[in-house]
Amino acid sequence: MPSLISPAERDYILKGIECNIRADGRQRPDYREVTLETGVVSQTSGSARVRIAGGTDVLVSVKAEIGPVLVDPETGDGADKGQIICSVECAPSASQQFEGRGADELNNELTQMMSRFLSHSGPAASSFLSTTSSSSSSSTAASTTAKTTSGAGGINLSKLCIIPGQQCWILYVDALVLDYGGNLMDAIFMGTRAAIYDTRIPKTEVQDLGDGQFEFEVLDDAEDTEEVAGREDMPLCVTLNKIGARHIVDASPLEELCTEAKLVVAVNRSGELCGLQKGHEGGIEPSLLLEMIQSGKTMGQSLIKQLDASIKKEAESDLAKRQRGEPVHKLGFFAQ
Amino acid sequence: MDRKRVAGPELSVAPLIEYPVDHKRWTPQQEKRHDSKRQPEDMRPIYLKTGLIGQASGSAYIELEKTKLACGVYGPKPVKRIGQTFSGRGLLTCEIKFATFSCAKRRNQMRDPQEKELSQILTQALSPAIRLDLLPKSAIEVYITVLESDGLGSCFSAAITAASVALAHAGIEMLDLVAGCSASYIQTGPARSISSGAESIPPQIFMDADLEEEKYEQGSIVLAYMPSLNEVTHVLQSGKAEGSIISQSVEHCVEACNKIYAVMHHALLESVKENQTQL
Amino acid sequence: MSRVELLTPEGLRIDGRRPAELRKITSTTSVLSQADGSAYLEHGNTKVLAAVYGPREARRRAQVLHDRAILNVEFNVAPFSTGERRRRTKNDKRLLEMASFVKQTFEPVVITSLYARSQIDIYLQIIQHDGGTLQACINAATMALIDAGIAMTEYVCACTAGWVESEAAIDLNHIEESSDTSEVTIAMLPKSGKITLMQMESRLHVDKLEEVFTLAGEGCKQIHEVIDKTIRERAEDLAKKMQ
Amino acid sequence: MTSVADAVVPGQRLGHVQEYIAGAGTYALQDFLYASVVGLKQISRTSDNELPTMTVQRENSQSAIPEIEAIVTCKVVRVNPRFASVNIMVVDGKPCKDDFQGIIRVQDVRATEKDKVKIYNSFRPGDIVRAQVISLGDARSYYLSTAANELGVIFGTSVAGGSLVPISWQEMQCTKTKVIELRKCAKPMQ
Repeated sequence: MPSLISPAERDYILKGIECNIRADGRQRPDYREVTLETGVVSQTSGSARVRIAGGTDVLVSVKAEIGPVLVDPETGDGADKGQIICSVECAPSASQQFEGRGADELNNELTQMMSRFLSHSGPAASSFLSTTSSSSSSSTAASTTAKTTSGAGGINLSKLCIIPGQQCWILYVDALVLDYGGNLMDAIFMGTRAAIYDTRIPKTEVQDLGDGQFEFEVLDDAEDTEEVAGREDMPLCVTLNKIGARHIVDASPLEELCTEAKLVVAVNRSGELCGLQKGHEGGIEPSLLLEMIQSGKTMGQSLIKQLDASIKKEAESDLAKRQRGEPVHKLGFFAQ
Repeated sequence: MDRKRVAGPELSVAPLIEYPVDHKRWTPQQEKRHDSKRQPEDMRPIYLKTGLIGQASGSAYIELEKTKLACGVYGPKPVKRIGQTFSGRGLLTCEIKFATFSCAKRRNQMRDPQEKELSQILTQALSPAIRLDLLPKSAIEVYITVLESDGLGSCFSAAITAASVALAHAGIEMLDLVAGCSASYIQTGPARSISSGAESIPPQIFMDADLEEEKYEQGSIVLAYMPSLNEVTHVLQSGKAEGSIISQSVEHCVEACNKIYAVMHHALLESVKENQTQL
Repeated sequence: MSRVELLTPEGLRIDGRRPAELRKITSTTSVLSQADGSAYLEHGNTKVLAAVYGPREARRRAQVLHDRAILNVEFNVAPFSTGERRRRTKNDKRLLEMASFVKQTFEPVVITSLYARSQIDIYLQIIQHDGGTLQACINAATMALIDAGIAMTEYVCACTAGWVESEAAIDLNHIEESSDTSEVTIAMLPKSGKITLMQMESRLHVDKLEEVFTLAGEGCKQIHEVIDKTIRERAEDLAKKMQ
Repeated sequence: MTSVADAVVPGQRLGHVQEYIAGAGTYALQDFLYASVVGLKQISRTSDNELPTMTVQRENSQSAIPEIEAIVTCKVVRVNPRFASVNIMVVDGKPCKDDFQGIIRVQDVRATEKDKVKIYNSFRPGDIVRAQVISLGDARSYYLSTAANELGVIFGTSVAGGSLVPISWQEMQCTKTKVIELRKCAKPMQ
């Protein structure tokens, strides 16, 4: 990913966007071609891989594991809720910038943004619910995981609870950026939504041992699994980059270098805004800000429809293949 | 008998935190706030003073009733890390640190990921306002220590305001001051459930929510705004909310920032008057 | 855990392979847009992605050698790659050790004297772990270096072999690896037969070593053919595109 | 004493671009003049036909950073045949909080016979030198020059420890032992 841009190149991009033509021929509100595939990593409860034509390549995996319930000592809520713990990691192979510790800051920013949009416990979370670095991380390499309990991000967390107050399902959402081609956040969110759609959680049977003690047993036959409840109204995010007086969508690395201000708008199926975050070091007029929020919302909703359609299509074609007994061959890295 | 180690008692019980008897948990009602003196749309009174830290080039201290934080600005100074390539623009680095005693739960000494991210956001919120192009090859460092936090959103917006006043006090050339303000949406009436379509009150916007109100919030927004240039330098919204509420809260925050601008203006004039009397 | 029967009386292993049979290898090159050279390799369920940057300016001026390039290898394991999720930090001792193995393997093979005062970076990303990660990484690194057009005296092919119950077996998967069988990883230059790396962390009787060793050697040759075929195909189709 | 009334704050609108010219401490943006520092507003009328310039006299001065053509006072830290590296302590009379790194290349020591300059006969570690910034240089240090007459060593300590007094543009005498040492001296300012 280039880190410097010459003034001539910047001016070329700026003028292009003014008259609504971008370097690769797209208009301002056009997305690049996105390829998506679910179930690429077999040892996970659900996984998906998103590739944007410009080179961005993200692998998202969801693993459901059983863990203790996180209870808020004061209000006591959270006892009947599962958890989502998300973390983003940029592989050093993704770009020259991520050598050594270069990727730490970006990892942290993406992780925090992801956990804020997937739940409402963002910066306004009261202190005890704030993000805590997981215990295993050594102090220097701050491992960037963010605990979230309340599921304003759409996922119904109380369904994830096994024994209220004791055990629950913890969904570890890990995004791995394999290649950097601009517009990471959108790719990560598309991958997360597809991976959560692909996730199958084994059913659990809870036996009451009579003296208030409960015991549960996980049925591990592959067919008898449930899907994640409330997965349809998970948010999807659209990154709008303000260049000059206009704003564009799905910016390539070069366009990202000429961006004065970027606005990440997370919106869910019913049009509610689940998150808003500005980036880069420029200002936006309030009027333009509201206009960008509006266009981000509409674009996000149409993106969700197209994404759901392609996920359903792929699920149906997999099902048809399984019925015909053919092995479901995942293209993975061999898709050209 | 093991004389070296003093064994603790076999049975130990967690300390009971006795809440005062009349401690009635605040539940959100229409038009009524945690501290009843305030209306939903007005802010907590702000006490702002410059010149707190002698060593720093510029400093400021801000207090919003229970939220207290101090800010020190050092610079412009040569860029320490030689690894940096030659940069024609100044480098702004901000660092927010919650004191270990500042929140209900003790925060550890090391900076946790949330503080790292808040520092990144603060850098993005302040840099549009500073004339970094006049300071080639040099760096400005902003350090904020939160002494007491009463609501993370209000704490962060106070940090933006205090940092921008400290920068002005340090004599660094700026395009404009940056005022920060936060708001939360709290569902006071019965929630509008889409299925039953029962008519109800949409979530209400509480400006500058404190810790107690934040526990019931459905979403929150933090806005950093340059009042005289009419430009938003940062917006951070989380939690679910209708588009209409978002635009309504953006307008509310912009008005609140203009009010805060007056307080910042007064604080800086105060420091000018002080210097006059000393000369 | 109950004694898992690694070798059935008819001589078949858990995943149905014969002892001297490799897992299915599928591979492709130039998968990443930013890297100078990249390759993706699958040994059965073990999936590895390798990226090569370089030769480029060294990050730390102090390490620069005036007469040749320095090799820098970085290992990165995806948190979801193993059975239960585990986040490994950057300086996890096991990963650093594996990285130094790969570095020692390629130092004599890459003609570093051609690229004086520069640095060649090899980044290995393990996407799924089902035994034999070191061998998959070395093979993937070879393909990535070739894809990056870096001069090498020969291919480097690696293969694991071990003693499973009563027979020497090749290309052990995770279950065989973790059930205290002895296991040797060999990196070999197929044409000249030279060995650049031999790594073993368990006990093996001396006279069994000879048999395991020759079996691993054949494994390397077979792997060499598969990799060579992929690289020639990619080269031809690149040449076709250029016409 | 100017009244506090016209003390201004960054971002405060001062006037129309057509009425004033933006002086120090102010900037012009879309036909308005804004203050960029905290300080007192002053309108100075240069010559009658032009517009008056608006400046803001800043309250506490921002610690200085070296600019091109600035006269700096610095201390020699290291000397090698190609350049002398110095710590810049004062810029245009204003002290800077932390010392900036600077170097005086051998070809910038003096204006005449540039190629015959012996650096050890011009500067010694510990000398205080007045120089001029000629370029922002590279990431590490600024490039300085002592070519002009009034630039060069203004204070030095001799081998014997006494302070040195300039007796010609390239000789300085130790006050204690009267030994003459070679330096590129600055012409004493009248």
